[in-house]
Amino acid sequence: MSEASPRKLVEVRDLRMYFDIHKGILRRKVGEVKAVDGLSFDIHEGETLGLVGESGCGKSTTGRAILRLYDPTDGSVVIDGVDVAALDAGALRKARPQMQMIFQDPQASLNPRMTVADIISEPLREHTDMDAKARLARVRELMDAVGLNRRYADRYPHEFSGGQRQRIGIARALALNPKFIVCDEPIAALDVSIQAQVVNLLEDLQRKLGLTYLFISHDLSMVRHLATRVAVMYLGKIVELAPRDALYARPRHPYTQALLSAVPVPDPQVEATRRHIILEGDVPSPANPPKGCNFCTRCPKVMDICREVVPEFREHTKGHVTACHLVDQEQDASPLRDNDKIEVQHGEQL
Amino acid sequence: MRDGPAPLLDVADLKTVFHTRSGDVHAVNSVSFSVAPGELVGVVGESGSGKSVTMMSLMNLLPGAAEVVSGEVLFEGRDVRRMKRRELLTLRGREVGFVFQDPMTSLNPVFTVGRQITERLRKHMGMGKGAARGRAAELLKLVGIPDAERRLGDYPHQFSGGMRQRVMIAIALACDPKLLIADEPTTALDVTIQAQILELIKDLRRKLDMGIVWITHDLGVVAGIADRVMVMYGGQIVEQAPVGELFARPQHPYTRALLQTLPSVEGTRTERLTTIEGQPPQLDAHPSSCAFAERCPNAFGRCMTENPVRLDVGHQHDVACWWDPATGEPRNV
Amino acid sequence: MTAEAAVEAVEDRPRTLARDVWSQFTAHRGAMAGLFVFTFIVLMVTVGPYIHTIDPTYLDFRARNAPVSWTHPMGTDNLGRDVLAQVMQGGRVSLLVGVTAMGIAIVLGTLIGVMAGYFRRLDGPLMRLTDLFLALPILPLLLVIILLFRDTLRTMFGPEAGIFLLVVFIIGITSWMQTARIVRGDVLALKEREFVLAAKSIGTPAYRIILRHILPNVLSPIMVSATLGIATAIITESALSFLGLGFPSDFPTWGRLLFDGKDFLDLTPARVFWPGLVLSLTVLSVNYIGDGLRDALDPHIRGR
Amino acid sequence: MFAYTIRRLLFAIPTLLAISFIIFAILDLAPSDPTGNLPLTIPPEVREQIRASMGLDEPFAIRYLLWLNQFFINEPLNLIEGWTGWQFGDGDRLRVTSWATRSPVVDLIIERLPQTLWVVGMSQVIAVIIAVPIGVISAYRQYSWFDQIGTFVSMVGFSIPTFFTGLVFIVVFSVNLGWFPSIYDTNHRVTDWDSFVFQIQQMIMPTMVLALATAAQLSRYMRASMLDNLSADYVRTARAKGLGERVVVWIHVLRNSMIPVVTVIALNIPTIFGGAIITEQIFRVNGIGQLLIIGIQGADIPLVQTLTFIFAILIVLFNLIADILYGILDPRIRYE
Amino acid sequence: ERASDGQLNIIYWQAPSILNPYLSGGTKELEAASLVIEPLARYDEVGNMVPWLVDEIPTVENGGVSEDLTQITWTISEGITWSDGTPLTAEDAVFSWQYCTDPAGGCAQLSNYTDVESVEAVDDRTIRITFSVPKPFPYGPFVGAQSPIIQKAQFENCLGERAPTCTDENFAPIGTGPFVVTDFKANDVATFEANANYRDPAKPAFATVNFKGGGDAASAARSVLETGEFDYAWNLQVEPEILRQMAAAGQGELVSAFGTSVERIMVNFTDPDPALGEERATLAHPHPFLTDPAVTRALSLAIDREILVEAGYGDAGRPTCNVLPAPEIYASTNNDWCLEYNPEEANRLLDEAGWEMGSDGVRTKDGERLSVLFQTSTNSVRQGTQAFLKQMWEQIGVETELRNIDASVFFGGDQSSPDTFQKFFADLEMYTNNFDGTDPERYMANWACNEIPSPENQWLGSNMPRFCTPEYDALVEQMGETAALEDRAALAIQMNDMLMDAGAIIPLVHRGGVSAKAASLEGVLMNEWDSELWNIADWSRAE
Ligand SMILES: Nc1ncnc2c1ncn2[C@@H]1O[C@H](COP(=O)(O)OP(=O)(O)OP(=O)(O)O)[C@@H](O)[C@H]1O
Ligand SMILES: Nc1ncnc2c1ncn2[C@@H]1O[C@H](COP(=O)(O)OP(=O)(O)OP(=O)(O)O)[C@@H](O)[C@H]1O
Ligand SMILES: [Mg+2]
Ligand SMILES: [Mg+2]
Repeated sequence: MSEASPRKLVEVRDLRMYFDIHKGILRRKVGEVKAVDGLSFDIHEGETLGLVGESGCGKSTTGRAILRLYDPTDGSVVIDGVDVAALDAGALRKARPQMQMIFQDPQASLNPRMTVADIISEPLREHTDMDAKARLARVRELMDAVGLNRRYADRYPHEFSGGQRQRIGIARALALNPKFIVCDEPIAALDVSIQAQVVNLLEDLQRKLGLTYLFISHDLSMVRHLATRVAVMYLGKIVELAPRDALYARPRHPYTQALLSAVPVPDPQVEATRRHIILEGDVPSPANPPKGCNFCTRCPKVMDICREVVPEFREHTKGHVTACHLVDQEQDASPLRDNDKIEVQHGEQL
Repeated sequence: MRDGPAPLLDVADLKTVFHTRSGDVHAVNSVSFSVAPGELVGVVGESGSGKSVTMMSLMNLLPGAAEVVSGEVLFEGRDVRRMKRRELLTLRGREVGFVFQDPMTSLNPVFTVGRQITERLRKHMGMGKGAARGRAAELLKLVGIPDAERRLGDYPHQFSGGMRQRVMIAIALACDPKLLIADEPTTALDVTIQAQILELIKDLRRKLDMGIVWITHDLGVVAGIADRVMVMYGGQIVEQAPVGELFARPQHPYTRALLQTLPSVEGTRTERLTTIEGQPPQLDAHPSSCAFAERCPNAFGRCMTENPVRLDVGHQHDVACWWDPATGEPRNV
Repeated sequence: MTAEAAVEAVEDRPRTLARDVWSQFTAHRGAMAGLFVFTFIVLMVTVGPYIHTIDPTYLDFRARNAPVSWTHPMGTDNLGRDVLAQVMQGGRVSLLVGVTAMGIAIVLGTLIGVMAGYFRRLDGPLMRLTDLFLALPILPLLLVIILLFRDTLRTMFGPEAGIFLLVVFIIGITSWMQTARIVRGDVLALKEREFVLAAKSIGTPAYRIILRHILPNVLSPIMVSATLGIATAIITESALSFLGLGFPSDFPTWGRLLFDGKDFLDLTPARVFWPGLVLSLTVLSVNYIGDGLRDALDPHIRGR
Repeated sequence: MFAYTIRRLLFAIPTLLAISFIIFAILDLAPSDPTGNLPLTIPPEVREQIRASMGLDEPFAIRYLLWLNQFFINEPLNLIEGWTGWQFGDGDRLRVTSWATRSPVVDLIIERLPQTLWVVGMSQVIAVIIAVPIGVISAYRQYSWFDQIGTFVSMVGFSIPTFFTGLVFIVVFSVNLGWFPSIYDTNHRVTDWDSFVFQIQQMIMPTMVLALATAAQLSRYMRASMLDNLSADYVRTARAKGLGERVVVWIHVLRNSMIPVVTVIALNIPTIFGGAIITEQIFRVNGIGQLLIIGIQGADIPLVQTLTFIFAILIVLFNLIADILYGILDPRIRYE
Repeated sequence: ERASDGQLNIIYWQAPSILNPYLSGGTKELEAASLVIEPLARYDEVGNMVPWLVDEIPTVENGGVSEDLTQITWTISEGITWSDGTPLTAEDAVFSWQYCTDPAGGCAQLSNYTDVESVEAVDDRTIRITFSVPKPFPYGPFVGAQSPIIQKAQFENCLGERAPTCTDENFAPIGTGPFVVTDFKANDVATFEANANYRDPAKPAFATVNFKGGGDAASAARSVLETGEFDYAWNLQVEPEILRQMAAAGQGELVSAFGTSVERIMVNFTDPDPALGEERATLAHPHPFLTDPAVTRALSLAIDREILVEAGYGDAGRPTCNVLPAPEIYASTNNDWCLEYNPEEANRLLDEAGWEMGSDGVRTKDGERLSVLFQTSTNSVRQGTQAFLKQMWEQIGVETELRNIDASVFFGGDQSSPDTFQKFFADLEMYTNNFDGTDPERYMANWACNEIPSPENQWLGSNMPRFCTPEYDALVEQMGETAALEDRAALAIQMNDMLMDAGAIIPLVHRGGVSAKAASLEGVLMNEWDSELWNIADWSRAE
């Protein structure tokens, strides 16, 4: 997989996004919500990077910070050679067409008082000097592309079903021919029967237009279906990042393992025999993360060191990165054997 | 098909209508089913198929605009719809537990969790203040909330979503109900928390021998915990079978399509997901045709003119469809 | 969701938001009655004087305190002025005051509310300003302002226009705060909605986000404030008249008529009854219209 | 919560200072004059002398600072002395003095507070007593005839100015029926049953006029708030627990619905003082509202300044109370 | 018999703010205080001076007034005591004078002591007042409600600057009158009880007085005439038909009396054009047309005064053509032409004077339009009158713009306000004025040249029309030297006529006071020359 070494379209380095907490009489800053706490990863051109994790672990914040919808506290985000984290307002605006976003809630992400045509043509109005006719033509084109009936161009969002609304959102994101799209849980709010339509559409578009996705989701089965590589987040940090099959077949971080085992499988026979790893307790607050490894409060395999030292992010096998003391120890005990094999397998599969 | 123990709950021909400004919505159309003691029945179906409304119709918990227009609900042989107010209150309070869809809003934000649990105990178990508190703490412990004694004094917003859902379960279990109706209790939760709760329910069910109705649209969850599954579509139960049977031999085209759309974390990965095209049915009139006919790949003339009745296909399995997947031809009934 | 999809399935003709709102509005019985009454009153005060042509300021001494009759359908006052003519004349002023003052209040309130809600930096100062205005006791200040500027305005715009501007300005400037608060609250929530984020991700500049995305969506609370605003402005004007401020006494407004007529309750009840009735009816109908608008503009209700 | 309260209090100080300055400045610019109401037979020189004796010849800034000192330091000290009997300094402080009565403004206000508080307070209580059930039942039976009539009546109540209702009340109940006195006796003391009955009689009309106007508004809020809450999920939970309708509505829903309404009530109270001005005038309740009117009419600037400022303090205070009440009633805010 | 008739309820819709008449010039305060503190002599209901705390009125004839008219000597009756039991002495009178004339005290009644050089206590009961100039009418100090005697013992520490700080004293003065203050709430209510030490053991008949204030005139009238809650209501400036209707209820009746009040229109002889800036409304610029007597006479003729009275005053008003309508001997009859409403004559006069009717119904002459700005204070009767006048003048081609100004501003005399009646930045203005007591000397001096308000004298002055002729000034002077009543009357009439002829003032209505009393209340003698409550000691309840 690494041989082909496709171009890195997005490089995220040590991205941090802290939200201040103000309290007390003078509203002084008393702490920070470390929503995203030092992420580094790359996204290659044409691939789909899945980002999974529990609610509140910072997935959306990551997506937004990458697109500079939030001003990151620290770190750099280089998209197509431009560090968007450092751009000024004017330059940022020029860079916007490159990168777009699809949102979680198709209802909330569409202005209820604008027609479909208005919504889809808004980016065109902002960034091109097309006239009304040209815009309408483009809108029609886009509607065809996402499988919306052209006749619906002057209807309002509330007149559509969830899946159709999400298509509107996708059409809007595609309007300026972006290279990179952040999909922030684009299917979470949809019914199962509609999810598949949207996922298929996203796949088709990627194939046709050569898009690059950051696909945020907590639905591990969809991510497995869609992503090339998968990053698992826990409390503001990536705990594991690996090519898809490697991750699903051989999760290394205890959290990833627990997560995968917790996903119910729609097959009673499998379910009857499957071993679930049940985690105790709840996710700690990102305002007050535990000392050491973030996962140490719930980890079934917790060790003393975990409560003290923050595990490092280490690439044990090519492309499979983990931040876990346990993995480190195993690795040290049996250096690189099994993993080589796995890697080879993956290389073949991809 | 009802050869087990005498049913705990028996519902026949239930119809519920919403009277709205833009006309009536027939949310539940002739639903019949039963639940045996100690049985866990899973209910699946897409959003808007009438799962919640059906369950709320049972104990008359519908919002003002809704009306149960016909049907019979028997709880241990007693007719719920003809009950006196008082009797109905006792039934709701003592014998049936409800867990609702949204844990974030289902608890009253201005009362402590303790009060919301003890309220029920005191009214329906005749407990004193102290006894009720003790039992409440016990319940919280049971559903796995640490430091239960202290947390009784906390308000709902001080709990996370998963914990709130567990509180809801604690409330539902407070009076050792014979029947627990859980309406998508885990949909809003993360998988790891969902796993915790599923584990808890399996556990409790063994301990308390309750009948449980578990609504979800996650077939994975159903596969994991249910004994029997009902599939709802367009306000009707279109298929009903023991869990293994259903997954092994789905009969209704909707069920089949549903099973095919799902990707999975295990097993082989499909290249392309199957989809169900078309729109969910409109419920503005009582159905005169099969609700799924418009989206059904196998639909034929009869589907458009006659609403299918539920047919027993053996193995305690029944389905409402004119078409037989085994033969690939219409059934001849 | 299903309901909306259903709608789509049935109707293929494209519908506009305005038509939607209107059809919802027409379904509201109270609002329609309100609209009808309000239209009637507006017609009465605008077209009425061309039908009932007695000069409202004409003093007919022989006909003073006249009872209701064909020539004086609402009787006359103690100086022999025709009450109907005065009610119509007064209605013009009262309605104009209501609408204009409301206009000022709404524009100011929306502007400040949007600014405070959208720009975090302005939020603090603008909200403090709002608090300050809320904490100002209006009545004495009204008095003083009227006393201070009456003469200047009178010489600039003439006696009636001057005092009109003043009254309207004062009512407007002292009643924008509620709107500002509501709008700010809504904008704060809207700002976090994903469609605003979507617009940002497109690169839409702030002012266009406000114009295109924020404003249309705070329209419904604004409309409701507006209808309430008309009602309160009319009542405030009448209270000003009660305290001897406001318009000159030979310049009828409904409040003024009520105030002047109140002592004649026993003698010529028609003199109080009719202005009181139209005043109340106007406020009432405007309130009902507001109610209907709220329902009609509320997507939650409309969606169902 | 505590920090929040303190913070709000701290914020109130600059606001109040700004207001005090605005009020002082505007009133100072006012062209009205304390001698304006004296008979014309009093010659101008005498008027000049009277003005001088009122300290009107000092420059603006001095008068403002003097007033600040008197209002914020001297008067509070006096009040404390009066209540506790302690003595600060020689007790001979310059006080804010009314021009018309030549007596300390604060004493005048304190003298009048009882009747205002009684009438305004009672009207609020009655308004709540009327509005809450109407609002609750209207919402519970939305679109029923009760709701429709309730809506109509409250809108009518909302749209008739109080000066008009007051007058109609007097004509009907005092003049024609002779049930209640049209003039409030501020000297009346309740000593026995009969005097208590009289007190009730004389309070009924002003209180009702105010209460009706307030209730009209409150019941609308109450209804809206109840409607919001009646469709909330926790109501269904409560019903599912087997609780009776009465408990569900009057305990679970009402408690939640009261949260916004209580703050509306609190925010309303200062405006009621304003609205009471007209009512006080009509029924001669002669409370602080009437004092203000007299002050304005008589151009008694120190009185008006102090009163308006006290109104401002009340508004700020009740805003604060509203916010704190909100916090107390709503645990989500309490544990901020 | 004293204190046998229970409680007397009086309502003054303008509430008294203080009970020390020296610190407030308002009628309401004077009258409320008149229950408690008294002057040496009073005016009765027809304007005659009656001895009150003395046995007789000092005159030149009985030697009480010196021949050169510079000294007057009063002798207090025997056995008059304050309500606290101490005797009233001449020292108290001396103190009252000192109190009021202290420059730092801001005494409102200072003008009653004009030209007083000294007040001495000759002995315990004898007071001698010395004037710096001869006083043909020496009854200013200690006569009438305006200058009563206050107790030295009580007010000793309240002189000058300290006057306003004596709240207790100002709210409850000790007096010699029939009642004693028991409680006083400023601007609200005062209660009194019968004075146990009152000189007439049989009086007052009422044990207590409840003196309530607040509200408006109409409702005050209602409380006496319709609901019977009160026994006496003061100053009922209400439309006459309302009063008449209320009186029909039978609970009470109206009482009225005429004094010297005249509702009049002041005519501005100077140009109020704002374009003139600083010199606006000063003698530097005569008015473009109001100085023409034909115009003012036409304006006067075009007024139907009967209608004004009927609409606004009823029994409490009568048409008048004099600015000095009373007492009887001072009233001129030379101007009665104006009583007749005669628009034809008015039109004729204007035509003759060259004012031609324009197409818009307004007369013009040499480009000057007969268009007037007419201001008055805010008050419904005045606004009604204004409206009538506007309409009446329309008939003769005069265009009128009406303006009303809040009374406290209009009469406030604030330097910075352009709206005061003294600045008179209008063409016409209307208000009521009168004079205290029965002697018009000071009143008529109002229209002397030196009384013209102007920027130089900070607009202080009472000659609103800016009327100025040497002849008039000479008459003013002459009156100051004339003692005989008949001669004084002739002079006054002459001055009155002079003003009328010049058209400086257009008198409208001779206004009386109207009060209402309960049917059961006896002994009320309505008095416009002194306090209305002057004889309250004689009031009683009918059986
Ligand atoms: N504007 C903000 N101010 C303060 N805290 C914030 C803000 N936005 C997000 N957070 C916090 O940052 C953390 C991460 O939030 P984020 O929305 O990125 O989570 P997520 O993984 O997308 O969750 P979900 O699956 O629920 O969408 C959360 O704890 C959230 O409370
Ligand atoms: N208050 C209401 N007014 C009108 N129609 C309603 C109302 N509540 C529900 N419905 C309609 O009743 C039908 C069934 O709704 P129900 O809530 O039972 O669906 P569900 O199967 O529980 O869906 P979900 O999985 O989304 O919870 C839907 O078509 C819905 O539109
Ligand atoms: Mg998210
Ligand atoms: Mg549901």
